[in-house]
Amino acid sequence: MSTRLFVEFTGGLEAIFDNQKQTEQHVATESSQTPQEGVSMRTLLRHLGKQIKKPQDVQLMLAGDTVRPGVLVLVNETDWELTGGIDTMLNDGDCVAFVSTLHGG
Amino acid sequence: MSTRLFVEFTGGLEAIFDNQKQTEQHVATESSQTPQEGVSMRTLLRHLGKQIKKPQDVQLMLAGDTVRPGVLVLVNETDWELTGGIDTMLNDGDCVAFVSTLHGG
Amino acid sequence: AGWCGVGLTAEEVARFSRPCLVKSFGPTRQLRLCRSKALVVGVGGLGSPAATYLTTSGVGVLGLCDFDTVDASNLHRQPLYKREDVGQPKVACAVKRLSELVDASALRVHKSEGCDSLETVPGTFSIRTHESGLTRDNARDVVRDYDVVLDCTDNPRTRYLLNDACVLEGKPLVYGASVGMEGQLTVYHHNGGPCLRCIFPEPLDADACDVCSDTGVLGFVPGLIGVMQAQEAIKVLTNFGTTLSGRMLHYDAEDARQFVAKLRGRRPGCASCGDSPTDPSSLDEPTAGKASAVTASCKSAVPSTPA
Amino acid sequence: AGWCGVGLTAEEVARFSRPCLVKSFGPTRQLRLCRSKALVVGVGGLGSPAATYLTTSGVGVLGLCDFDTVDASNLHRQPLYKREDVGQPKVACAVKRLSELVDASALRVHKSEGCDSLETVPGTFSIRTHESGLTRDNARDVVRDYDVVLDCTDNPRTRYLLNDACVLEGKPLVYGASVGMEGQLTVYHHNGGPCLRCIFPEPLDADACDVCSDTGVLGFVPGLIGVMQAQEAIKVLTNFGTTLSGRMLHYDAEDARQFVAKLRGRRPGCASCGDSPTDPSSLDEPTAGKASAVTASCKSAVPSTPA
Ligand SMILES: [Zn+2]
Ligand SMILES: [Zn+2]
Repeated sequence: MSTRLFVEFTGGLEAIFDNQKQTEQHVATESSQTPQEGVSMRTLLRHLGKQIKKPQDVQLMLAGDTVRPGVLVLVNETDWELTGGIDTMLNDGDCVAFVSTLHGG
Repeated sequence: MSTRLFVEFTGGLEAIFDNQKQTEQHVATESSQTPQEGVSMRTLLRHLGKQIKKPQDVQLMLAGDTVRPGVLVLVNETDWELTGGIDTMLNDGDCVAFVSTLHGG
Repeated sequence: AGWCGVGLTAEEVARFSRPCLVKSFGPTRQLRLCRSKALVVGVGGLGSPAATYLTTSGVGVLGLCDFDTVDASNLHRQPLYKREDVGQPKVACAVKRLSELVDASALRVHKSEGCDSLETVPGTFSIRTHESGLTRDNARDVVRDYDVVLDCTDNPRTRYLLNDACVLEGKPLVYGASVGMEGQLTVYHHNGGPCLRCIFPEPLDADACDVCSDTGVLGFVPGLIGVMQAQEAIKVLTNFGTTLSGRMLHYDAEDARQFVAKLRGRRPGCASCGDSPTDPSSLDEPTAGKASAVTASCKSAVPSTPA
Repeated sequence: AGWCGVGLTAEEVARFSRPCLVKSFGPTRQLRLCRSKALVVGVGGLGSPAATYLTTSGVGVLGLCDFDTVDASNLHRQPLYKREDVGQPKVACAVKRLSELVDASALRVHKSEGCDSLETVPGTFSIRTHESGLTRDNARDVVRDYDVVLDCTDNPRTRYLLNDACVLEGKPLVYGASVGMEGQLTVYHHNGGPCLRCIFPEPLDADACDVCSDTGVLGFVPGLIGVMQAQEAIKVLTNFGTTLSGRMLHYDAEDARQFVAKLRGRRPGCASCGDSPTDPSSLDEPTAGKASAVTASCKSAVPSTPA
């Protein structure tokens, strides 16, 4: 079983993922979860981490088992701090965006 | 039975509806339709027409049994010419927007 | 520095280093922009920022078409004009300001009522003025020499005339409009997409409207839409990104929210771009005389003919 | 004409008739705007259009804070500046241009390094200059006299310093930023909403970033965001509509698409606006000297400390 998610990268993060700004991700449900429960943001981050080809790119988006400071995570256009953070459960069709903060003027 | 729709008015059309730009409409399913079929755009237009309080305002949005020229109708952010026009069937949660064309510069 | 290799002059390299650094844009697209021609019709609330950003971004030839003079009530939304420009022709005042933004030695100003073709010359910036405004008699000639046209006008009749002229001459048209707190933007007649008449077949009769004099506009709304018109024109000229052809952007400043709607395709029965177009001489003549921005921005006009 | 009754001068009525005609804005809000004070920090790609539209829209006192001089590579996105301004201080050049937009007899220019309070005077437009730029020593003094502050700077350290000063002085902060084809906009520390440090607790170490010199920007992107910063500032000043407090707008010019995200609320543990704020003197000092726009616009910097 897998969960289908729309995952978006902005602010330069798309460079890590073959310059694709909007992607569709099929994330395998982990054994401890029933299909109805979907997948967690933690699982999605692990899934995305495996797709980063250059090891030096990992730190541009991830730090430890979460995202690095300066990257805002949105679940269905809502700050993940309001949806449960890394434990947020995602279901088929959900949208996740990784927004890198911009500073240029 | 009724269908719950999000209906938006722009470009001055909101003035006809108590200056509400975003409204929620509960439209009764007509007898000839089963609840699963939802309601048609034709039914929604009739439903909205009844809410226009001043008779002289009707022509700002409607002409005969359809919308007047210069008003673009969007069903879920898509031109209703692509979704079936006045016969488009709407279901619970659908969004309909009436966009009045602007000419100012 | 290596960008001179693609054909940019040394002055252009210094000036446009930042857009050249954007990987997906780069020096090749900047060069293409520097060698292209854009026409701004209507140099008011929309045309001020559109003409400004086209100039600073480096378009090679900029056409300015407007018959109007500067009014005190324009100043709040038309930052091309100084307080002392009130009463003067807009196009002449715009040329004065835009000339200041570029290298004086590279500047060339052309007066033109005709359709003679201008070459873009490396390292130069040409402004061509069309001070009679757009009429049924000159419309096709005015648009003929440009690669893209920006509709920055303020009344339906001129907008339909410009649409028809652009279709006949095969020019993409970047349409912008604003009233009150709201703005709209799309690209017509581009890449097989619809034209204005495909979506709205006939202009409304603005004269039948009695609420127009109640309508105003906040200055930053045409400011925003005008900058975005320059953006879409530059995308058309450089074949960059995804333009708003076949999509209409609607913006409401009151809550800073926009949506982009998917539009119908080109309509085979369209009187302008359809398979059997109507003789354009039977189409509308723009309102004669001075069109008031307020009258022209009528947004709830009663149609002259029923649907 | 009847609008003089609310307190607008005759000149203001002539100039601002169009915004006064917008029913939901009207003469009362226009008057409030004419008697309010806004500070633009950073008069570059964002600050050029922001300062321009604040001026033409009629703000009573406009503060301009920047230590930088005009560079040739600025011109493509900073239309306040003429070609001949290259090498001159930005603030002085901006004053020259903005002065042309208003009635000369109404204009007052103040040089200021301190925090003395300026009254808005009916019928006048005051510009106050802060030509030393923003430093840890002057930041609170610089922002103290204004009703709203616009962050139009180009580097993380100045942005955090400005955020902290605005929190300490109780000022709403309109944050804009742009890189490449993308822009961001929000309102911090307003109506109980979050501040910059509530969302991003610490600045990144831009120096650790090695891809910055590859990054550029297209001129219309800061153009668009800067106009929207003026819009949000005017909404804050006039208590109009729904500001972007608690929401962040992200714009991508490549496909003309934006989204507006709902942000977390004020964070009680925030070092700046939280219940037990940290001593601000321990917070960051902005990068000394001339911050390059390119270096500062680093968008994929490695954090100096792990999360
Ligand atoms: Zn057509
Ligand atoms: Zn905070």
